[in-house]
Amino acid sequence: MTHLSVKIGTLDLRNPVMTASGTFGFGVEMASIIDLNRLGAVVVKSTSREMRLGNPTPRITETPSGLLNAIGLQNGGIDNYISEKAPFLRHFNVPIIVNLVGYSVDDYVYLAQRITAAGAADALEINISCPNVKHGCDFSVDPLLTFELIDALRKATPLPLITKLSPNVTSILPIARAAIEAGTDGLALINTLLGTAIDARKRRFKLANVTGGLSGPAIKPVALRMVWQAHQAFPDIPIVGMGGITNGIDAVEFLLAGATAVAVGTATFVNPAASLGVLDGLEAYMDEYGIDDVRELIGAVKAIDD
Amino acid sequence: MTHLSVKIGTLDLRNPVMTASGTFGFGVEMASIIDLNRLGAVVVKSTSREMRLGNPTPRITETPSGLLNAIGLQNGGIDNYISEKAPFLRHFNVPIIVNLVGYSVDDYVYLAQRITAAGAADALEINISCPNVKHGCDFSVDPLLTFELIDALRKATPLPLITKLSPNVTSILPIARAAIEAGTDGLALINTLLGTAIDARKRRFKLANVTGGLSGPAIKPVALRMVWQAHQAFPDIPIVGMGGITNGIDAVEFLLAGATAVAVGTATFVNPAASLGVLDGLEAYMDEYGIDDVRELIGAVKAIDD
Amino acid sequence: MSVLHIDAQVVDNREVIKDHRVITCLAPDLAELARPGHFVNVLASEAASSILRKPFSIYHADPHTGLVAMLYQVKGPTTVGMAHKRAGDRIDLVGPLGGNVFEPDPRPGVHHVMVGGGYGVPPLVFLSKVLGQAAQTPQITFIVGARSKDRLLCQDELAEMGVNVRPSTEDGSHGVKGRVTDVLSEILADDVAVYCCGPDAMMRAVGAMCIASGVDCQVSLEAPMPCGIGVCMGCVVDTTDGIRVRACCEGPVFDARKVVWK
Amino acid sequence: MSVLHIDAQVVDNREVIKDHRVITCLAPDLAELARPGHFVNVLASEAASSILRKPFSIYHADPHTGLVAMLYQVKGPTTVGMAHKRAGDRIDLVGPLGGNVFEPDPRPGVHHVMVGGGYGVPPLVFLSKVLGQAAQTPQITFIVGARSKDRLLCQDELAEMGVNVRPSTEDGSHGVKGRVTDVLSEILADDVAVYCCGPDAMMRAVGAMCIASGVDCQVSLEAPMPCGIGVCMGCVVDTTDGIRVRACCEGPVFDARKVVWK
Ligand SMILES: Cc1cc2nc3c(=O)[nH]c(=O)nc-3n(C[C@H](O)[C@H](O)[C@H](O)COP(=O)(O)OP(=O)(O)OC[C@H]3O[C@@H](n4cnc5c(N)ncnc54)[C@H](O)[C@@H]3O)c2cc1C
Ligand SMILES: Cc1cc2nc3c(=O)[nH]c(=O)nc-3n(C[C@H](O)[C@H](O)[C@H](O)COP(=O)(O)OP(=O)(O)OC[C@H]3O[C@@H](n4cnc5c(N)ncnc54)[C@H](O)[C@@H]3O)c2cc1C
Ligand SMILES: Cc1cc2nc3c(=O)[nH]c(=O)nc-3n(C[C@H](O)[C@H](O)[C@H](O)COP(=O)(O)O)c2cc1C
Ligand SMILES: Cc1cc2nc3c(=O)[nH]c(=O)nc-3n(C[C@H](O)[C@H](O)[C@H](O)COP(=O)(O)O)c2cc1C
Ligand code: FES
Ligand code: FES
Repeated sequence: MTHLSVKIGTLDLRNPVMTASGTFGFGVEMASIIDLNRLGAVVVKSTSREMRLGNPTPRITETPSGLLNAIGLQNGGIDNYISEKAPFLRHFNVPIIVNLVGYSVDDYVYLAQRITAAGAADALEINISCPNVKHGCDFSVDPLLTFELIDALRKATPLPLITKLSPNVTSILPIARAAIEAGTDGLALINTLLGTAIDARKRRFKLANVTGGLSGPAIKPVALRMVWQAHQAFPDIPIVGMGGITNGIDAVEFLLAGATAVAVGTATFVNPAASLGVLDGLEAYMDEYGIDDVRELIGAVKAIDD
Repeated sequence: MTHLSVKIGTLDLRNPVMTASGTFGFGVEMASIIDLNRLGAVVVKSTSREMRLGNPTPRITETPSGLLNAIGLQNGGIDNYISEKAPFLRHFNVPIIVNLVGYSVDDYVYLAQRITAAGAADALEINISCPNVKHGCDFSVDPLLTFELIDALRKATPLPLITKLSPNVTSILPIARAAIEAGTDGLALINTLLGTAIDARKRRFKLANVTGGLSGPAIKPVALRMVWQAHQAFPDIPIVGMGGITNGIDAVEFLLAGATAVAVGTATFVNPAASLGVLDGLEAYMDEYGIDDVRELIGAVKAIDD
Repeated sequence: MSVLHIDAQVVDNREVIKDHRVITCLAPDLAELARPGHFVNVLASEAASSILRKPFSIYHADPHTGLVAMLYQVKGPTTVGMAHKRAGDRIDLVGPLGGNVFEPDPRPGVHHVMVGGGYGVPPLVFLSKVLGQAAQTPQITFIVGARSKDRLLCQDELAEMGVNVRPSTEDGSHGVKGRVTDVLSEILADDVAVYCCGPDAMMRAVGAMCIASGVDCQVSLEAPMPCGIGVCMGCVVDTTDGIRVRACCEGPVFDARKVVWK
Repeated sequence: MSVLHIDAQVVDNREVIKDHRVITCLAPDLAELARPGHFVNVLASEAASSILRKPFSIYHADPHTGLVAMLYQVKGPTTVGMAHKRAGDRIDLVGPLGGNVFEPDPRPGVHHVMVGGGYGVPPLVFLSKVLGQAAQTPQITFIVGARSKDRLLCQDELAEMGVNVRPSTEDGSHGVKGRVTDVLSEILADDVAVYCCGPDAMMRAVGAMCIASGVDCQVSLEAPMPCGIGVCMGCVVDTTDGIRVRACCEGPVFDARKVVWK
């Protein structure tokens, strides 16, 4: 029997394939399209203290092999999540990871406490890295702030914490180290690369927000590099790798680079069942190469002349 | 008559389209394929003090809409450049920009002095940003080192200096500011994004060097964003924009974002005459929209609701 | 919601007017589910650098033959890819999409007025067809606008369907010289229900005219539809309730009164 | 160097053995310039996410008809794209590429021995054809290796050309059971000149055997060819001179003695 399960802190995943925050809504629409119970975990859209309308439109545009988005964290707020989304999701037998976003340490702690008290998630993903909101990056570029935030959260909740880092930094290692020292159970990387697009004919930006976050296959090389760097530096910390994962082979690449789990984002827009396709592809790969335990793949990439 | 010429410091370009270092060799092979005299400038492969063999192979691999390279600055060294390449290039009526790379301030100063003495270039591009060589990034992530380097070069040569920045930083602005304060005449951005690629079947990295630099259309959104950021912060400093430019419309986008000139890199591999195609496309755009002077486009992008 | 991901076989693909083509494919389950106002999200090709699907209204859907057709304007990567398809090729569709489609006004004897321009015409043709299948054949007027005669879509087909076609062209080369609103203004009355799909400016003008006359008007909005299934929040439109709703799920068809135009 | 960028018209495209096809296109200028060992760089499609051109040896080039053909193995984005082309479609080529191509050994009466495997066979077929056009018909032996009979390429064509075909298959299903080197070892002699193209391991073994026997051997190396025109330094190979040279410009054909195998 193929062993697919992995652990992030105390969180058990039946397989390493989860969804990427912001690309799966709150699971409600997806539940009628795919079997949520087959996923390793469902990661929901970033949730904030108050309801947010997000950025003005247009807030999405295409780029070569990529997608620029400036959604700006539109969500119904924590009350709505706890009263409406969580009860729905709890009908399924799949771990729920809530992605939290706030303006201050207080906001995050408040959100974590609410979720914990309500039993409305099995783990928390701490989004310190959204490029599409003002001050969305203060934490993600500053190791001291990151430490302070994760430390406060660590004290506020027993839920496993996964800190989601920004790729828009000179090095992710100082931020990763700060999160680890403060007690994060895992790292999620990468969030989107900051970019923009211009309509030459109109001589205007294509996004109302001017800049947006780049996702999709275009960023896969950068994401793989960062996962590998983080895994080299911190081999014991579980990493949720993401950035352009479209099929099982992409997932294997992230595992080889050092990810313990992977998340499927933009690919879900292209193929609503992409996350399950990734899982099927991973299993097919393991079958083909006679790999019994998915954990054998983690960090197993070798140099070309090794 | 359409006005296409632009200036970078004292360097006059008959039009804003140049070649990107490392994608045009030393112009020798290209001279039999396209008319070099039509270009704004020819930027040659990075040149170092000693001959370099570069990295082992494979040193190139494909990624979605992109190219990862780990050439590692293979070049014949400064003596070879001055004795063989420059005399050939001087047969043409096109400004020559030599891209310099070294391990130390001394190396760069030495190279600049040799080039200046030999009259072997019309301007220097200072490559402080190559991701494919050990210590290739020390300068590019450190404003103080950047200042020291450009300051020394400023004193060593009267040639216009264009400092080529790395995109692999939290913010390019401190580095750009340091270069400007030290007297650079222009900025070139961006160099390649650091990435990697893994062969899932072989469970090995695809590049012998493990990591490489990502170029091509995939990185255009990031490049445009950085050009725009730099132009917003330093509206008076000419910027050579590059990253995925394939056609005239792409070039217009970079000009609108704030570039004074553009460079065509990876596209030359796909279409040997890509640089001239970009120029033709830029002219066609100006005709279509009745723009008489290319300088009207520089930084002219507007917000969507402006 | 029941969303299908279909690898359909193309059975026909032909130009109807300059740069506009109709692609017909075999997709029985989709043909069964499709209602006027529904759309499908088409993938250019797995290997294309343009990765997003693009939305196309369903133009014809016949549960008996299992055929589904879309009428598309060839302009970018997806539609160029569609134009290259030949009979026998496959086309990758997700659909039917749209949480709110055209709702025929249920009042007996109501006069249904379609107002369409460009690729806004096909979903209204589909609607007219469905309405025409009612036991009591209803009164349908179809106002089609275009720049000139050669840009008018679906003329022959509408004539055959027995609807009252009222073309308008900006250059006067056919029908009324002017805009669709010039025709609509003559028709608006209490017993009218308007269904509109076309360029934003047209829908805005038609909507405003209907609101002013107290006539119900349903508009099918165009927005980028990265996912089409409600999970990306890329397609939102502002409504007069002060909220931002998803055009793919709460639309694409909206009551004109609810729309905040940009 | 005279490099053409050609939008050629496909005139034929057919399978020859499983997963291997021959595409023929009209490219008179290229047909004029092409020599055995030259290759062309093919673009999958402008809209593809795989942006690099891929190199394919010229298999046939006829200056009289203007036709040029490549034999390709369908495996990735470019070759899948090539396989979809039909007569009348266009194919985007850059070529002829290669700064050093096969040099026929000029010694009179020399015995030319081709050793090819897989898609290494086509450039040697081209070479055999060119050699066969000499006034004095030379002696040509063509050793083709494959896993099994159904993988042997160009058999009928070579037979027709009157060359001495010596197939070898690993499973013994046709010709000698074994490898090309098993056949070559019987033939090697002072009056032999070897031209080899195929998988790395084959070229390495053939090269070593020739060097040991003091026989000249030209090998056509495979390397990624991002630009094909000498400007990217992505295709370099190490030589026994201790330098790194470009396979596209200083090759793709090298004297086996110069090659440092990895
Ligand atoms: C509900 C709804 C229904 C619709 N129904 C219809 C209909 O019935 N018929 C119809 O014709 N249209 C319809 N449309 C409109 C249609 O979806 C758009 O016109 C669609 O964008 C066309 O797709 P395209 O790829 O052909 O062109 P475009 O989307 O216009 O292509 C240009 C876009 O692709 C990007 N792009 C270009 N080249 C590349 C590249 N190489 N890599 C990456 N990106 C690239 C550009 O940046 C630009 O964003 C409908 C829209 C909606 C919302
Ligand atoms: C001098 C020379 C002559 C040759 N002659 C011949 C010949 O005559 N016949 C022949 O068959 N071959 C020949 N070859 C080999 C041929 O060039 C290669 O097999 C070539 O790589 C095939 O291209 P492909 O795109 O079909 O497949 P591949 O290049 O094998 O495709 C896989 C590659 O594409 C990448 N890739 C896959 N999907 C995507 C995507 N969606 N976006 C981006 N990247 C992607 C993968 O990462 C991988 O790098 C020759 C090679 C050389 C050097
Ligand atoms: C439309 C969209 C919305 C997103 N929203 C969020 C979000 O709310 N919170 C978050 O942490 N990441 C968000 N992301 C980032 C993704 O979770 C993921 O990190 C990124 O897209 C890279 O993965 P991908 O290439 O597979 O999409 C969003 C991405 C997209 C495309
Ligand atoms: C194969 C290759 C080699 C390169 N070599 C150099 C180099 O020697 N020096 C340098 O400053 N930049 C080098 N670059 C970076 C380019 O000059 C350019 O900054 C980058 O490729 C982005 O532009 P593009 O997307 O148009 O290629 C190289 C890029 C490629 C693809
Ligand atoms: S298109 Fe994604 S939510 Fe509507
Ligand atoms: S393929 Fe670019 S130098 Fe040879």
